[in-house]
Amino acid sequence: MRDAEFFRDWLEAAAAAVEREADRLTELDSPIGDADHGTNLLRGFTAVRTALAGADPSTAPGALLQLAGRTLISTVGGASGPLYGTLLRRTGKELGEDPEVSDTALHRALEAGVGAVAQLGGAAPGDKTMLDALTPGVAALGTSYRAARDAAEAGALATVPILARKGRASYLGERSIGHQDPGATSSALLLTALADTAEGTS
Amino acid sequence: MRDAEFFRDWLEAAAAAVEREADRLTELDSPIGDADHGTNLLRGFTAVRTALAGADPSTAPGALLQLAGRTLISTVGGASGPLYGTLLRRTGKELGEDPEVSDTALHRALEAGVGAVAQLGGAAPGDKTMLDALTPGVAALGTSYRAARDAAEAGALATVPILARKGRASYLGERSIGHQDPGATSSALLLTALADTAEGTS
Amino acid sequence: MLINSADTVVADALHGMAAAHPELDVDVERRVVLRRDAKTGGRVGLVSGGGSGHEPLHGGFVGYGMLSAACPGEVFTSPVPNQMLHAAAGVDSGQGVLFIVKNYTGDVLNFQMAAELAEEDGLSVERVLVNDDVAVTDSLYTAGRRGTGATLFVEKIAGAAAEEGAPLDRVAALARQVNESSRSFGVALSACTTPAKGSPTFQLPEGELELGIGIHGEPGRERRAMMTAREIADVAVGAVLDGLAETGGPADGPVLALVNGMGATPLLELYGFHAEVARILAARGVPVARALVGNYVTSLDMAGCSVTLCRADEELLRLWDAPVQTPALRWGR
Amino acid sequence: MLINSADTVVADALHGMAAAHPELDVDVERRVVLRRDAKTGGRVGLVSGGGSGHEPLHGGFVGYGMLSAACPGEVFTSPVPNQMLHAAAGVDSGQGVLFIVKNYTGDVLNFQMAAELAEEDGLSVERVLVNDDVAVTDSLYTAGRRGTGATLFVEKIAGAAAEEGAPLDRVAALARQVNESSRSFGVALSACTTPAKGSPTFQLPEGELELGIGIHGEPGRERRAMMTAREIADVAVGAVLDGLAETGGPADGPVLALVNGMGATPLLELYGFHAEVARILAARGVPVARALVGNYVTSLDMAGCSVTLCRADEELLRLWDAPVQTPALRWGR
Ligand SMILES: Nc1ncnc2c1ncn2[C@@H]1O[C@H](COP(=O)(O)OP(=O)(O)O)[C@@H](O)[C@H]1O
Ligand SMILES: Nc1ncnc2c1ncn2[C@@H]1O[C@H](COP(=O)(O)OP(=O)(O)O)[C@@H](O)[C@H]1O
Ligand SMILES: [Mg+2]
Ligand SMILES: [Mg+2]
Ligand SMILES: [Mg+2]
Ligand SMILES: [Mg+2]
Repeated sequence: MRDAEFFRDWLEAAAAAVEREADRLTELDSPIGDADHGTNLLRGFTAVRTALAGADPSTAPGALLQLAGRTLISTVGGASGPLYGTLLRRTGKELGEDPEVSDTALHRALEAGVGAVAQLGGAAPGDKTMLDALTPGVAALGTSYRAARDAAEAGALATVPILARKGRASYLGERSIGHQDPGATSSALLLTALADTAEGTS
Repeated sequence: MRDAEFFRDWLEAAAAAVEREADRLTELDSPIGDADHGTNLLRGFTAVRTALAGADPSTAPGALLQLAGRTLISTVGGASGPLYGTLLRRTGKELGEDPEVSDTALHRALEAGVGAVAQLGGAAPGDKTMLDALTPGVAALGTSYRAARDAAEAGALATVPILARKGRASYLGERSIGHQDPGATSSALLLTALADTAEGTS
Repeated sequence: MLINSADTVVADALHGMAAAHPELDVDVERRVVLRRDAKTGGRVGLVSGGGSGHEPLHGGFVGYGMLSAACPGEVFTSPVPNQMLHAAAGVDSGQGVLFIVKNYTGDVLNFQMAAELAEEDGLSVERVLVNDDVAVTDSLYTAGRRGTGATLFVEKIAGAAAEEGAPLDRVAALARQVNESSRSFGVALSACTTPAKGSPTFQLPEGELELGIGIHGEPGRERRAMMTAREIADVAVGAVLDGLAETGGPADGPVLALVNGMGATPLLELYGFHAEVARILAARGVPVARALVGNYVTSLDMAGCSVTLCRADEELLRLWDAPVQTPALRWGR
Repeated sequence: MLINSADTVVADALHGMAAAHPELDVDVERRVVLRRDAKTGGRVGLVSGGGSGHEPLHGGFVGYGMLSAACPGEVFTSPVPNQMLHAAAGVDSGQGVLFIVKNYTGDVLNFQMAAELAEEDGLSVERVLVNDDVAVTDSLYTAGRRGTGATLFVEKIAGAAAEEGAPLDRVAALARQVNESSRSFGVALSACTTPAKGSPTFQLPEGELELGIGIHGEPGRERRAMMTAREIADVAVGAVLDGLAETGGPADGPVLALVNGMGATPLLELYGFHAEVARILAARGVPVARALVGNYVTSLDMAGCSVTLCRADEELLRLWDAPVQTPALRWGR
């Protein structure tokens, strides 16, 4: 079972990964975007850290994720703000108010979260978006956390040859080919943080 | 004695020199000016060529120089337009209506022309302007055309270490030191054209 | 860059707007620029916004006869829903609020969330999407045409209608009409540099240009060897007219023309470019009813320009000519 | 560059102005931009001009309440006397003509020749020199302070007086008062590129800036490592206030403030810079009566800015606020 501490650790690991990789994410967002993805997420996860620090220690996993999601929505902006915000909010809602949740419940909840992202953004895997890492990554949670991390990372890498159909990169048409999607890359960071946290504590 | 043909040849040689050296004059006008001296004179002397071609073949030396001067005034603009225009107009006026003029008369007329430039622009030799080539160059006409050319060229080179006190270069204060004045350089071209024309025909 | 730090550019600019425009209510904390009289007019409220870096869009268009409020996001990053909520609450006088949204995923999603929340708060909210950029094909395979220069036309004309007291559905319908009657095409002669990245967003060698660019520093659809102003105008106006042709409507009807600088192209060059645009339109038999030349929908320090044409009937022309008093667009009062 | 050729930039831009501004009489051949009603008003005629590349100065300031005519020279090259003569003849309605001349050797000499010729033609001509740039010491050892941002204040305020029907000597006296009450200081973050030269007029490495620059692409008095907006504002406002102190007048009187972009600096940054200027002036106890932020007296595609302050009494403020209707400055009608 995963308690609130686990979710705090995951979000902290995600924030640390974003901080470490922010410049790279912005760099990836330059040739096929508007060079702000790293700055956007850094601003958002910095605010998430503050929000979590201020949250009551008894806050349940679901509420923590919803708080993080709301914080992303109100600080990130851009496309990734509402999308990641929705991912965490919806996942949190699915988790309900239980003080501890099972890995299976988390897997189901994340599937609902990813579904909400797909619905909100209207994208599907293969469109060269964060879904290309999120969808296979969360699906592989059925196997293991490690498998989820590997699938997400593979999904991010696999965006390179794709012609973008959603987001800013789609404006470039053929010229979007050959570049890794920044959002898929950050999604892989989030699932890697989850897997690392799970492995470190299980 | 120098007839109208001589003056046409001189102005043509000057125009050819300006055409050849325009980029260099603009280049000299970059670090201590506004990067237009070559373009300015090229525009002016191209117009002078056209004006001379259209002038009655019987036009006397004095009238030719006045025509050239008026043409420079009405096509060059900037500081050099009125100054070179005045130089030629005043020199032309001094020459009067004689169909042929002596070297002495030309020397005197040019001295008056240079005086008019000094009066109009308020500059004196040593201020890092065209006068640094014109004044010694025209003075040396008392010796020979070759001496005039050498003195004008030496005068232009000698502007390098001078701190400018007139024209745009004066805005730079100490930073004007170390650069050759574009106007002094074009003045040396004009006197070189005169000397070459005189040597070629005498 | 003339900045204190990348983190503070937007707040610093809002402080400057507050100082320069006492007639506006600039809420630096909440990042909203409002008309001081937004709530007292009994008018439909017009709210727009988007990433910063496109100035004077949108904050420079707040005032009499145009926007009621603008929400500036971080540079090239759409604002967050809280900003639009605050703006909506600040301008609603019971007549409802129109959100004018440029068609970018981020702007669309954030304004959508804000609209949902505002409606939960009991406000009537309509949204209009601006998507005029013909460089992007509007298909299932893209995020759709981008919103660029037509935003100015939409904000001006909808603003004039709101000022006259038109109801929300009419203001929204006019805004949609303007958008559907407008098309744009942009060209970059250099990339731009965002404060956060600190280096050009893409590499464009001297002697080359990008055709079909957006306003966020993204590269265009195609790179070409440098062209003359005349050649560029041929491509841009041709693309815009082709795009307009697809919308139906009379091919020889009068247009509003915006020749817009991306930020670093001298006005001297923009006017020269406009001469070519006017020449081509004359040759094509398209009368230019009104022309606007200048830097209005910019992309930081990008060199380049865009052309926007809007087919304008009598009513749109009348509303275009109506008085406007904002920092960046002002006439008639 | 967005041009057809270096030779045609000025003519091309005038064609574009003619197309964009039917309310102006743009004589492309003679290179003069005139108010259509210049001769019918019975007003003093206001003529200015100078090298091109500073747009909207001067052509963008022709119209009701400001200039009667503008004479654009080649890029960074003062116009020739024929242009001013034609302008003077075109605007004189018997009340005389004021030449507003920025203090550069070329402008001074060409306007001087034109004035002499116009007077030979029987016109009354007055000249006022604008020399507000404190970066240049006004001594026998220089060509004197340059004319920069204050030109806008002089043209606006003299224009308002002329529009009201003030006689030539009064208009000229006001113009001189504005000039004497104004000082400016400029900073470059990049050099500019003239069409004829095609490469930057000087080399400014990334991470350095030039203090005390003019508006013709010339380097400044001093090169420094990059500074923050706040530090730059400290230097610029300090220099301007020191310069104003030398002119006498109350140190705490109200000022008109112009925070002017050199062409390529985004408006976002200019507003942020203005915040710093306003902060410093507040700290120094100098009330800013009116502020204008934007690209008004530019240097092609140079990045950077200048600050101009003008100590304004009640009368100058009234004339500043008077209606103006030109392509680049417009309010009150
Ligand atoms: N419709 C969409 N569905 C899912 N993900 C999207 C969509 N549009 C964009 N994204 C993701 O968002 C990322 C860009 O985020 P960011 O740079 O922060 O926002 P913006 O594009 O507004 O600048 C893209 O790399 C992509 O992965
Ligand atoms: N007051 C002056 N007296 C004499 N020559 C001058 C004066 N001012 C400038 N010059 C000359 O003019 C030259 C510059 O000419 P040009 O570049 O064509 O004009 P501008 O300075 O107006 O751009 C300078 O190099 C200098 O030799
Ligand atoms: Mg982005
Ligand atoms: Mg020069
Ligand atoms: Mg963005
Ligand atoms: Mg010049």
